Amino acid sequence: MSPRRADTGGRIDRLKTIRFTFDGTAYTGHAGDTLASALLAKGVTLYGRSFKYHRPRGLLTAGVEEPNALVTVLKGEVREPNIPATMVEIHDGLVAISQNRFPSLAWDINAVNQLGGNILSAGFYYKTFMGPVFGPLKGTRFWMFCEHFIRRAAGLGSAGTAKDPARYERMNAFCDVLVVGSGPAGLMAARTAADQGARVMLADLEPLFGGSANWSEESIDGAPAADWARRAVAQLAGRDNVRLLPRTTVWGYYDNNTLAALERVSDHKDQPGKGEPRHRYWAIRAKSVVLATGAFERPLVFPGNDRPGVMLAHAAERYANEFGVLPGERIALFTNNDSAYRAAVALKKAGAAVVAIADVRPELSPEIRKLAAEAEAEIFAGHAVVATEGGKALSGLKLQRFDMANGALIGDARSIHADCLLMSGGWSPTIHLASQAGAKAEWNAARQAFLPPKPTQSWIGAGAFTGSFSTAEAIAEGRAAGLAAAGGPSAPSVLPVVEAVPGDPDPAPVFEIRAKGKSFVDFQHDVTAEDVRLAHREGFVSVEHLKRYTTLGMATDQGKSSNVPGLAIMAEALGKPIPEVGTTRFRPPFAPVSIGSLAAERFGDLKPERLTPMHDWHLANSATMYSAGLWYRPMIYGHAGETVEQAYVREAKATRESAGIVDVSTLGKIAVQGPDAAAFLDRVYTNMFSTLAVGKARYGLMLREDGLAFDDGTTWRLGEQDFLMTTTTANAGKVMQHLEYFLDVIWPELKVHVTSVTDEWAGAAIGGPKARQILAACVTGTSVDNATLPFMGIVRGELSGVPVMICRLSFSGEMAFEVYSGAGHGAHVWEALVEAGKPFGLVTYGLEALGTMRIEKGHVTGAEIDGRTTARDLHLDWMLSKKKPFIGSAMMDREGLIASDRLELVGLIALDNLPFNGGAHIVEEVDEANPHGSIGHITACCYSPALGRHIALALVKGGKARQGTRAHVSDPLRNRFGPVEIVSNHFFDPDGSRMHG
Amino acid sequence: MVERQSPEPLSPLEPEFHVGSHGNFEHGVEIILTETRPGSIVQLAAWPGEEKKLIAAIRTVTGLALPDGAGGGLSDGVKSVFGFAPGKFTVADEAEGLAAAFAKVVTPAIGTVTDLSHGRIAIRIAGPKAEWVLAKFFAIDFALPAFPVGAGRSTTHHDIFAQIQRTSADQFDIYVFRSFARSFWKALCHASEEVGYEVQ
Amino acid sequence: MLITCPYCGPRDVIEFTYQGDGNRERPDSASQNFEAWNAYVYDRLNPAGDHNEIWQHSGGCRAHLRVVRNTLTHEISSVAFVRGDHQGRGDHGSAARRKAEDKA
Amino acid sequence: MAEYSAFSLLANALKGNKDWKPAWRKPDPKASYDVIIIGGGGHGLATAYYLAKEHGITNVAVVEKGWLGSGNVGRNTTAVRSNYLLPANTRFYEHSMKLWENLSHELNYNVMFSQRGCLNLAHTPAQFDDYARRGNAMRHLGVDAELMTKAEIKRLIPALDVSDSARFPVVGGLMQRRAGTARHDAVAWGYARGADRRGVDIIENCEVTGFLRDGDRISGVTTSRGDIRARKVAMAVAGSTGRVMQLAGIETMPIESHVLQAFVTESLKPFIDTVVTFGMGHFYMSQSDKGGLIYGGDIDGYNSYAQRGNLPVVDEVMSEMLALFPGLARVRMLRSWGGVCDMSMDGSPIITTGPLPGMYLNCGWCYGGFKATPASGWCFAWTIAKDQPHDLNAPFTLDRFHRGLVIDDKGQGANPRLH
Repeated sequence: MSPRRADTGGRIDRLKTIRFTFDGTAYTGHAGDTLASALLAKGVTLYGRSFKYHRPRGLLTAGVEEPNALVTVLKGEVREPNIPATMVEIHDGLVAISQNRFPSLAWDINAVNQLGGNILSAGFYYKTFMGPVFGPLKGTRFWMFCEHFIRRAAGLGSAGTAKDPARYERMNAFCDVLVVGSGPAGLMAARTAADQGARVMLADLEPLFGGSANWSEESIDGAPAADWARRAVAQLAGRDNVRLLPRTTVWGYYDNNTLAALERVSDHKDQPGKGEPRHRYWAIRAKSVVLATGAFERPLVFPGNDRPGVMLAHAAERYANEFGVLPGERIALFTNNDSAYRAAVALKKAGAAVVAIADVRPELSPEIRKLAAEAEAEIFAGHAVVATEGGKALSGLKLQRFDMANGALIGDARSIHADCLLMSGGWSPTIHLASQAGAKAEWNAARQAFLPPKPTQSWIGAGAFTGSFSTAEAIAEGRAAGLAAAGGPSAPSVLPVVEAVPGDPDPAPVFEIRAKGKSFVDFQHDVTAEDVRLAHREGFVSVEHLKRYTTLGMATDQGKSSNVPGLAIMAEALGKPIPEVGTTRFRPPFAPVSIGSLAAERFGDLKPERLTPMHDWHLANSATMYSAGLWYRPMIYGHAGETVEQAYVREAKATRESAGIVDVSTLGKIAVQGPDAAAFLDRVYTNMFSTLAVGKARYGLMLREDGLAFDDGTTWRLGEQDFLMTTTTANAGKVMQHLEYFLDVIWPELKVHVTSVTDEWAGAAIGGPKARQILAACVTGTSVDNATLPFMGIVRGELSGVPVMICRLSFSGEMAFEVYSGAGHGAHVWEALVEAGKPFGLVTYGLEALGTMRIEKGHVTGAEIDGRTTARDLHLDWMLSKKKPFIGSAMMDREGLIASDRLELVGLIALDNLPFNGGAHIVEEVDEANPHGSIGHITACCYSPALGRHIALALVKGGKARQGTRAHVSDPLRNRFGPVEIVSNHFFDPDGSRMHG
Repeated sequence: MVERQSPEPLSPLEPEFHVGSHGNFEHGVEIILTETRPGSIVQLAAWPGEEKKLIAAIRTVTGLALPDGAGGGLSDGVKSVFGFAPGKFTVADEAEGLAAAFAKVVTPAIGTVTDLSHGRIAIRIAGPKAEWVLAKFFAIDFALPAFPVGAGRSTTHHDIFAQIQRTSADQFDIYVFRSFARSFWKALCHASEEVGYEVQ
Repeated sequence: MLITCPYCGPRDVIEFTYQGDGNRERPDSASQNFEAWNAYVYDRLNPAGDHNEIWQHSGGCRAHLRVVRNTLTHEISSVAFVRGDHQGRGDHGSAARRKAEDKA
Repeated sequence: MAEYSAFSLLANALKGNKDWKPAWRKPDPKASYDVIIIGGGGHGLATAYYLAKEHGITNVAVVEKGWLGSGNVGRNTTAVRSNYLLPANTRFYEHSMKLWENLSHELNYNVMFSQRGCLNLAHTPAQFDDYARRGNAMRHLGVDAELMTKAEIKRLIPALDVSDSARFPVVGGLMQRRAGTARHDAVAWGYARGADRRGVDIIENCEVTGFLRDGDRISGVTTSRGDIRARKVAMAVAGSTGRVMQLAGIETMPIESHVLQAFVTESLKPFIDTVVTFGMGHFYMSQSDKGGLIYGGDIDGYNSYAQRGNLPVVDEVMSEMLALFPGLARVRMLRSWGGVCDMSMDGSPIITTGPLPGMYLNCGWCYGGFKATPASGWCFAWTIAKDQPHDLNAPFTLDRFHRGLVIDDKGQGANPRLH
């Protein structure tokens, strides 16, 4: 047994010894220990260094609000920084290290910052480092030079770069009642609601349910409170309408009673189970919520209140009663309220000497004096602690008589020898979730605390959360809340009887003892009482300015203990009551949440992959895949030793010489069905579709309402009332929503249904001089000759036993056909076509060759229909019907959209016969040193095997009028400049004789 | 065996479909995953006011009498039907030819028939932890009172749109777009590892 | 945030696509009133308080909904199909809708 | 009022910091001013500062509903850049950049503008070409831009996943080295102190409740602290533009208010040096001097004045964050907050005279307002002083939407949630 570990008591299992290391030193603890309790049991006093002054710090708390004892937990190369030691459950093999110190925790070179104390006051950064106004360090340079060192000095732990192999999962949950907090109030609420038959979830951030019952040493129904809690939990655990979530922090209260919680599923295990996540993120939609989140004890602000060995009173009580660990042998207390006396008794019982209790109040009740006597402690009523002594551990403190009425210190200081000082500055209800839910807290003068407001969402409070600090009240309120939340009738049964330590819940309104020395308000950010007063002097008096100017409450503990003392000091400086200074609104999360849990199941697989039916074939046949939105498409089918350019040139060339085949399954496909389908398409497209014959297809253009080009594609009329619309791959979803919007919102009278059938059809486009011969060789049930299948005609037939639909249309500019089959047959049809094409020299081609052939033809895609171009800009004005209105027709002629200096589509030919780059600009005169005068840019470029030239499509100011003139490409980013000829965008076969053939 | 007129359609799950037990199965298999591969999946949509006629047509073709209510549905183990949107229904059948059968009875005056037999993949998840695993993906309440047997739901998991029919107390049939099916299947297997699963 | 779809019931906001101000009126397709067109395309009511807006249940039944939602509190006071009352929609759609209307 | 310097800091420290004076006065409103600026955020304060400094107009009041800087200047992700595609935007933001580069000196207040660069990651060759187009557009307007290869990016940001196995592998990026970050609150405080030192009255806790009129002309405002008259009333209330314009009787605007969430992690030792953006979604991140990773993503996507976000965007942003930086799974998100943005119909701002006589309007900043602060104030001051726009803000009119002269950097059309 270590000298500070008691032989009995607490939740730890003394028979199980656990081995771990901290800063490389091996320690042992017991099952049930936190890193904090295990180290404390071994006499460790120094846990961390403060953020700014690098002061040595010990444990302040025993829970989630710990500001000082932050550690990094290592799992191999994976690092978890900034975890409070109070929240780390030890397990065999745990490796933890301290942070923000060099070279070691005990000897930290940056502790020299303490010497600059007054200079490093609040806001000092804003007043200096601006540097000289001339010379080499003018502008931002001097600041950036200083900042380099400041950044290295700042920061707590280090993040890793190694990928975390752990799993993170998300879970959606629905329940009638979510109870947050499992103290006596929460347990009663959960039990009562469950008895009503409600679906209940009970969450607590601690591993052990019970809250204060685990350490208060009160008795409930004649049994120790902890036993009562254990029994209540066991009853709940057996019910199938209850889900218990230990180690679960409910951190966010969002709209419509949606709450977010983080369950630490396997952090406390040596190894997670197979498939078991590390963290589980619960998104809980609760009909009602019971907030039984308890309260945080506040520190007192006095000189030296941050010295290792100074701790919150209830934290010491927890260490003694829950973990069997004494935080010191000679313990002193400093309080402004009755609750600390309970701690004094507990520590005495656990074996410590309680040497003194300093209480700022001059008058103390007889019950309290009795408790002090029980603790065998000397009472110093009307006294305050004015200093602490010691280095990396407390050795003593100084007391002075204190006048509560005016805050004055009177008489001589008196020294007391102690190795641990417990403080209690009253309690702040944990109202964070209620505040997140949208309401402002209300100040209660008696409790000297912000209490929860009236609910703005469906929640009910119970226990210390509401400012009812006694267990009896918690139990009564918990039951009432459980009933109300479950919507049940009031239960007449008898409430459990509580035997509690006496005490008045109201503290004296004392927050700070003003004496010489640094008095800390925000421990983690090193914000002192003087910093708050400096902020006041400089006019940063609103609570938000105070927070931002001093960084009070912005550290990882988010001001859980520092907020109210900070406000109180500002209020005093302003001579105003605390509520007039205000309170900050709490925002999610209540406590820091792992980013892994929030990313949850998408971690490592951000978006699902969309695969065409021929995907596996492409992979097996040397395709290099290209990610297009969520889709994967072949970019090239490379041969050994080929570059990308060699491959696409070969593919395009072969297509134009014999035939090529490309997977077009990703094109958006929408079934447009119903008696008004044709009329609807007339409104949607700029051109006419009602005149399209059944069995024919037509190219269509859509505009947005604002008159700009939106999308294009062919639409096939399969029946009188049955159309198959195709869209670009990228816009498939947008077009679908566009159509649905008009049908549902604008023209509900139209009888038209639209259905996404993108996935229903596999599509293969086969084109080239021999394409028809290939089809003729493998398609049965129909002829594919010119008469049966003219340009834009559609036939149905069979291919290798599979029904197919074939439309003769062309993107490549060749005689080409799109062969559609049921997607389940796509690979089968594809293979049959490839096989049939072999004697004809058919090649498979990818996006690069597809792009090359479309550039040669001057067809537009998303690079040109970029949301800023009009039909006219793209020379598609021939498609704007004058016979009917269509979406966008009313807006397309506005002055800005018909201006003469708009960017218009042109073709470019490189006169220096060097390759172009996408995104290069066009200028009239090249100025390599000082590029300027852009008149447009390249949208797509390639080497054209058909023309034997490097060509590009470009959008150029007044481009149409410039055709036949010369300009220059200007690409300073890639240092490519050179002369070009501006030509029509139709480079190849402009009259379409090849595809009409 | 169901008779097919054309070659067996290929499943997009193929390379990721590993029959056998996986994950934490040593502690018991609590999830069974399979692909049901119906021969037909059809979407039916009625014009406003014509829903009753469409429901009658469904009964004529499948013999299934749709229960009342949004998302209502039922399954006889061979044929399944459920509502997924106002006036819209998904019907699946082990046999092929459902679209043709409906085309005969759903006249243009009643509504439309859209064949999705190739476009949707039907994945079945069964077992005591089916609700637990599905809750990892979809933000809908899978509890039996909220989602009764036979009923259908349209929902999404990020980009993956899904229609889900509960075909028994602990069994759900999930219809997803074919192009997303492999991604979804992989995610479903991954999420089932924790409880142990078997692919059949 | 949850939106109670009249067909699908309460669903997370992640399933919905916002389609904006529901007060806008599209001029008749053949209208030459360019002020009205401009107002329809570009001008929005942007109230601090109850807002009449259009949402699509794009991750569910895909119907468009008219939602009255408070832009200060995000509280939703009513949800209905945009497509009128869907008279005669029979048993499919009405039950859940009635529920939503009762709530509103 | 004392100049700030290392010397004054030391001198005051020796005196126990007892002699520091308020950074700005807290005057009561006068009965009338030459100019009233509604909105004590970054843009309003900068406008007041430049009115005084550049145009000698000092009889100016800035009226602020809450505490100074309580709007978006106090709740953004602090990135400053001028890497736009369209010339009107690039010119304007580059002017802002130049003002930023000298701002700390000019204000005698360290706004900690740190030119640590902004890198846009490209994930497909097509996207790389898009960025090249943008970078070349910048270069042709004299703005710095360079393309970076994957290898260069890996060297610059070792924590970034540039592996080919990533769902969206990095293929390269567009870097603007002069871009960076600034300390957002300091910008508000620095401008406030600068304006105050030139005689501007900054009136906090003063809510505008209506407008005073002289015939058609706006001639002042009614406030929670009484009526205040002015020859000119200028609005810089981005986020609340809809609300305040309704007080002036203008019901509809080409603007929707949307909530944008932002996030910060716990403090970490240096992890990334630059601002970095993800190309296959909407995610951006930088690291503050204090060590917190500051990051954000898309707007929530519906009208809101609530400064309160919802979960879907939280989840999306974190997923994108880990897609780029897999080492951050165990790092923890410390705080989140929401700001209300004026989302305009083309994603670009409005700085103009009118729309009512006597009124001047500055709004529509979407989520790009912070970096614009100096140029916005500078151009708005010019517009107010001269009753006509400067060349730099001449394109940012209110009537450009109706006229088809939109400045749509993203090409999304009149769909505010997509800008």
